[in-house]
Amino acid sequence: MRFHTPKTFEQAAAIAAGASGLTRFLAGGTDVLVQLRAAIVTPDDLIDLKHIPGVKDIARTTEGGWRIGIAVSGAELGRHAGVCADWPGVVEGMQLVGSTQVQGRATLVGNLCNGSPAADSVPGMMAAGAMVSVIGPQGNRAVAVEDIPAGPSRTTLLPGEVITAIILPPRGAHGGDAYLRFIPRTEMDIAVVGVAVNLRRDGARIIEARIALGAVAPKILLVPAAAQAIIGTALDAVALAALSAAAIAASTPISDKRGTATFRKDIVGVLVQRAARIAYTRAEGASA
Amino acid sequence: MPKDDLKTAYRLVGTRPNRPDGLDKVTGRARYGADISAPGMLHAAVVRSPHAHARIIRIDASKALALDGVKAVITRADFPTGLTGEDWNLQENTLAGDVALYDGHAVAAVAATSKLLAQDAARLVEVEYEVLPHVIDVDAAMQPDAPVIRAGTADHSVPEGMHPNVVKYIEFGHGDLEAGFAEADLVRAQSYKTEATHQGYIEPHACLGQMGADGKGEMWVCTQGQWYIRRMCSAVLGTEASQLRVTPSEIGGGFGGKTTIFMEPLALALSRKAGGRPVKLVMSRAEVLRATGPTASASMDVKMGMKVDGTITAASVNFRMQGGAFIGSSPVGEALSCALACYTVPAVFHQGYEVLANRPKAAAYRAPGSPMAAFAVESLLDEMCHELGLDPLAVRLKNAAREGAKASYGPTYNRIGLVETLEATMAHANLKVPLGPNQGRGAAAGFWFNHGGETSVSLAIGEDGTVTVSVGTPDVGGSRASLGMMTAETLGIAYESVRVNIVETGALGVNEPTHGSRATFASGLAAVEAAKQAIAQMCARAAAEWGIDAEAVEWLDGAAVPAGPNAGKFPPMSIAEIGAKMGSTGGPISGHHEVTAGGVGASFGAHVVDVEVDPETGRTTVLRYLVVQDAGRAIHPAYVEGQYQGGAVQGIGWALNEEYVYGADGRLQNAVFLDYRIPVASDLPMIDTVIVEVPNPGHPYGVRGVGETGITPPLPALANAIAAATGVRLRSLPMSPPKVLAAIKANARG
Amino acid sequence: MSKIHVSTTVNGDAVEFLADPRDTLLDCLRDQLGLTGTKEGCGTGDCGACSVQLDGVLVCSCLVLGAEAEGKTVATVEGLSNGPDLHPLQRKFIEHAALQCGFCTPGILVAANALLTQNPDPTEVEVRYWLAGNLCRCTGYDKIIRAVMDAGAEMRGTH
Amino acid sequence: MVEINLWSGLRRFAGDQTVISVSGSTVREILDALVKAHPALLQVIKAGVSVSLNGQIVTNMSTAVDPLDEIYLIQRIKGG
Repeated sequence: MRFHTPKTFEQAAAIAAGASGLTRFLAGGTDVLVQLRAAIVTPDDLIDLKHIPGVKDIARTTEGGWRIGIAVSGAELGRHAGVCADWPGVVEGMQLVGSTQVQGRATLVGNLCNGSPAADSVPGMMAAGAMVSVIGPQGNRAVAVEDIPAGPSRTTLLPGEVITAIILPPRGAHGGDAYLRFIPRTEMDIAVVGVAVNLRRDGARIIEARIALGAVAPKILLVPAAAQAIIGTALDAVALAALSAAAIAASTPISDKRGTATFRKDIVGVLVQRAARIAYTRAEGASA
Repeated sequence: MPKDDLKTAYRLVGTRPNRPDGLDKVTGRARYGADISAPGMLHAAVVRSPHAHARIIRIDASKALALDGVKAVITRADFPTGLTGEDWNLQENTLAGDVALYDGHAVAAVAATSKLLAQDAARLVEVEYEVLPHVIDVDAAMQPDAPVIRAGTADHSVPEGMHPNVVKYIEFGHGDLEAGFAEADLVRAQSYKTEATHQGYIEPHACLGQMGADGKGEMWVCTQGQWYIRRMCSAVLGTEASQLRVTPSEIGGGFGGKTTIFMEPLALALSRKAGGRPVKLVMSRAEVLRATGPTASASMDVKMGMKVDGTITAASVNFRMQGGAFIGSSPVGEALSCALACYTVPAVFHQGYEVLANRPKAAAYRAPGSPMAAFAVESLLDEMCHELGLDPLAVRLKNAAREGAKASYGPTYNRIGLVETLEATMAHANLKVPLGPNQGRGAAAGFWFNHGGETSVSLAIGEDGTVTVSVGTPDVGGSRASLGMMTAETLGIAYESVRVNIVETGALGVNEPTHGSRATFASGLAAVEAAKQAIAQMCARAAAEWGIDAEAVEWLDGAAVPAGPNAGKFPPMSIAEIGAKMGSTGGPISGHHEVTAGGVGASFGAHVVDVEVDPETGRTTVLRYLVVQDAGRAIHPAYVEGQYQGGAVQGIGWALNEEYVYGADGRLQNAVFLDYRIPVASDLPMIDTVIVEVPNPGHPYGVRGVGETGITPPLPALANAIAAATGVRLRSLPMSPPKVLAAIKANARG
Repeated sequence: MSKIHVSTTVNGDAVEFLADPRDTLLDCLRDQLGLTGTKEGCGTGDCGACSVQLDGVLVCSCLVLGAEAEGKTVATVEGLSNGPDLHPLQRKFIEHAALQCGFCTPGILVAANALLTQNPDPTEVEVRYWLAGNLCRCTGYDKIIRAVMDAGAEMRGTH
Repeated sequence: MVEINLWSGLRRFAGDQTVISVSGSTVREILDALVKAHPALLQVIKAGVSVSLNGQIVTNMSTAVDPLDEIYLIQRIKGG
């Protein structure tokens, strides 16, 4: 295994593009090292991205959103008042990844690129409409977060491509988001089900919504039908029931060591209502 | 109030001094199994079967041996043949012979100059398998069509006509069962299941072994019992026990799982093959979960008869347990013996079967067998109390076993403290806390025998009157403190003047491990006797110097003094004075005590838990938890509380989320702490404790073992609390959210 | 495979070692530097026994490559006391009997120290969640939580 | 004579009895007498049993027994 510490994303992409064997990028390393230790994935080239200037930065975009560096840890994200105020659902998703120790290292991009259908930070990003900036042999491109996962442990990124930042859109007025997951313990588990809801209100009425579900399909799903179930409503009982039904209908979970398919469907129907209520309340409080 | 005639006013016993090994353990200096290295050391890695059951056709290590730095590869061919009984089981479990019997079963081992190289080399060892049909579930393993794991394993006890996987049958009881059930106003029968769980000690098994061609060897190892390691390794390797010197490291938890061997002979065999270079072998967490000794899984039937006043008239139990692919590894006998031990029941009948399955060889786990039995019996008892409208704790008290009563397993009880324990439980403030919606309270009682066992302790007076105590029971949770306190109490000296050392196998006679809750009990009893021997010698030295009879000298507050006015008038001769001149008064002064300790006192406990269950997700939150248990006498109450709290939380884990999850392929699915879910700090409230003291007349300070009983009541207490909170009764562990939610939904459908 | 030369600072001392690219910081601390106070319980970041601070950030050293420590500062349990003077957490752990086997103790002390540094007056719930990644199998956590709370109180000077 | 109480699963090795009267003054002697009377019990004793004497497990085979003592053979117990 070769260990690289490029100083620019261009160098990183070039190393990756030129590599003949297995390549992994190292940001937080909390997944890469586990796989390395267990000999599940032993890369030929490991490319540490943390020496690239700016990867730890969080900055306002000109549009009023946030540009989050690829090495920003969960703990650092959680300490950033601006992002926490705008996108609490994104932050709470990220902060549920692992322990305090893991929070010191784990990153949004790493969680996304690990390709887990149960990744806690990804539903929140999808629901928020986050984009990633990608650099690669074919140049730069911007990709929606929902277009990155390709299935368990797989992404749509091309060989030699590397994500350079996550872009959260402007929060805008009267919006709120929330992420909830179900685990058997209070901490330290992988989500059995994860649900993110992002919505915007006009008075009591929901006028926009994006809903993403984790761990109920081979990849994390954006579910427009669930969003449609609450758009135009005041999140009354009928809307919540429709929301629950839409989320359950969109779910095609498996039974595994973490839960049965039946249980996951039950839980997604419960959590999506709870998350929607939180997002709805947050949107009421959000003025700007 | 004192419950017996034993002295109750002590200077040290019952206080809470700092433990002597505390400084080493908070500074990182304490050395555990993997913390030591030796010059010329090699590192080992183990090749393990990925199949639950497979014939080993061929092992080709040529690619591994071709790597630069690989020094030895061993297979079963490197071990002696002809072993029988448990020795054969141990050898077979250390390294598979013709057939790999479970996922993770070791088939070969490699020694190399670095850890990474050894791991790389292990991956290059090619093993060709013929996969055989496997069976995991205990009930399935008894079915006529179940694959036969090893024909001819069954012992004399198994009746004709049973499946060859049934290897032991046990039956006992007393009284007229049918008459007892006929006399009852309510008779209920139910079936229960528990999944295998792991002790979950945080320190993986680790050892550093060295052995030459002459069969002389040394081993540094994390273990509960260095003599067990010595005997078992020697048996497996065909060497002589006394030629192997085993030094116990500090131990990072054991709970019964480190009372036996798993990979230790591999380090010695690799060393022998590599020309005597020391070999370090450290398990990964996945290896610990796949290939050490989890507990048995159980399938159990219970039938009980009760009168409307709560009197239990009769009870019968039928348990099936698998403890892996080896006979004698399940605790079915213990489970049966504990099942009804809390109660005096005129008619009882117990039946049990041990069954082989393609799982790792079960080891002891804290009160082996008792938690499963308690889950079944205490659940049914609770259910029947509610059906009859009775207070479950009052019913337990009404039927409680007490001194002079016939135990469910046969003999008559001596002084025991279940009644006092239940009374203290019923009086506790936790029981008066009002509960809210979706909340429920559950109680249960539990029992463990405790154990004495082979014990050898040596004590020596130092030149300055300080004292060294050498014991053979590794300190898993503060026993250096309790042993030092009892020694100092007996000698009348300061606690700080005693140093307790856990010593290697060459330094004492044979000791059983720290198991069966015996370290403070048995090593303590022996340390007190050794101290008394030393006191007798010191009195004799003083008598000689004073020119009076030794009988005319007594020991008081750390000094020899004349016994009464007729003995003569001499100032007290302190232990320091005696020690300072012992070279010129007859030589070194020491005391020894060697015994297979009897006088064991059983420990009973009762737990009460309050839970809240989320009716939409099935998740259980523990709100409040109370442990009440008879300690006999708490030498160091803080470490007694620690045993109660730790046992309770292991039981909570077992009850709610811990389980071995196997795939259809027979492979363990959750061999990582991420998915083998032991309780984390945020899952729990404080664990309230009450130490009941009904002194054990069989111990000089009244000690009963306290380590094990605490894991038995949580399983049924949680089930009873969940039933109270939800109205649904879970009869299968763990009571994980999917199971609880499914039960709630099924109940709602009616 | 060629090794990587790493210069770093551990508990205030400048140190150098050669790391295989696959070696974790935990491996390097224990095997190269002889700092065996940091323990390995799982190797997957699930138990916290290997907790250290890396440039002041609490991490699992099993999830950090040795090579990543280049130019950084590492603080382990061995650096917690000031010479013979124990850190209040260390003293409170002994006084409260907050350890039984002691294997998880170094990681918990390091993690608790990181907590009290950033939050000198944590609630019980905050302590429990902060330490959720530090598994202890002996104590049931009760005495650990009390010891951390008590150490915090002493460090705040409230008793 | 001393009465030894067997567990009922041993009945078929002991002439359909669970209480056997034997003579002897130590644990060793009464176990020897038991096996002499019912040779099929040898395999059981060899496989390992615990002897309860007046409610206490005894391991010293030379322990004295008295006709009034309560003696039970019970399952061997191991701890964790």
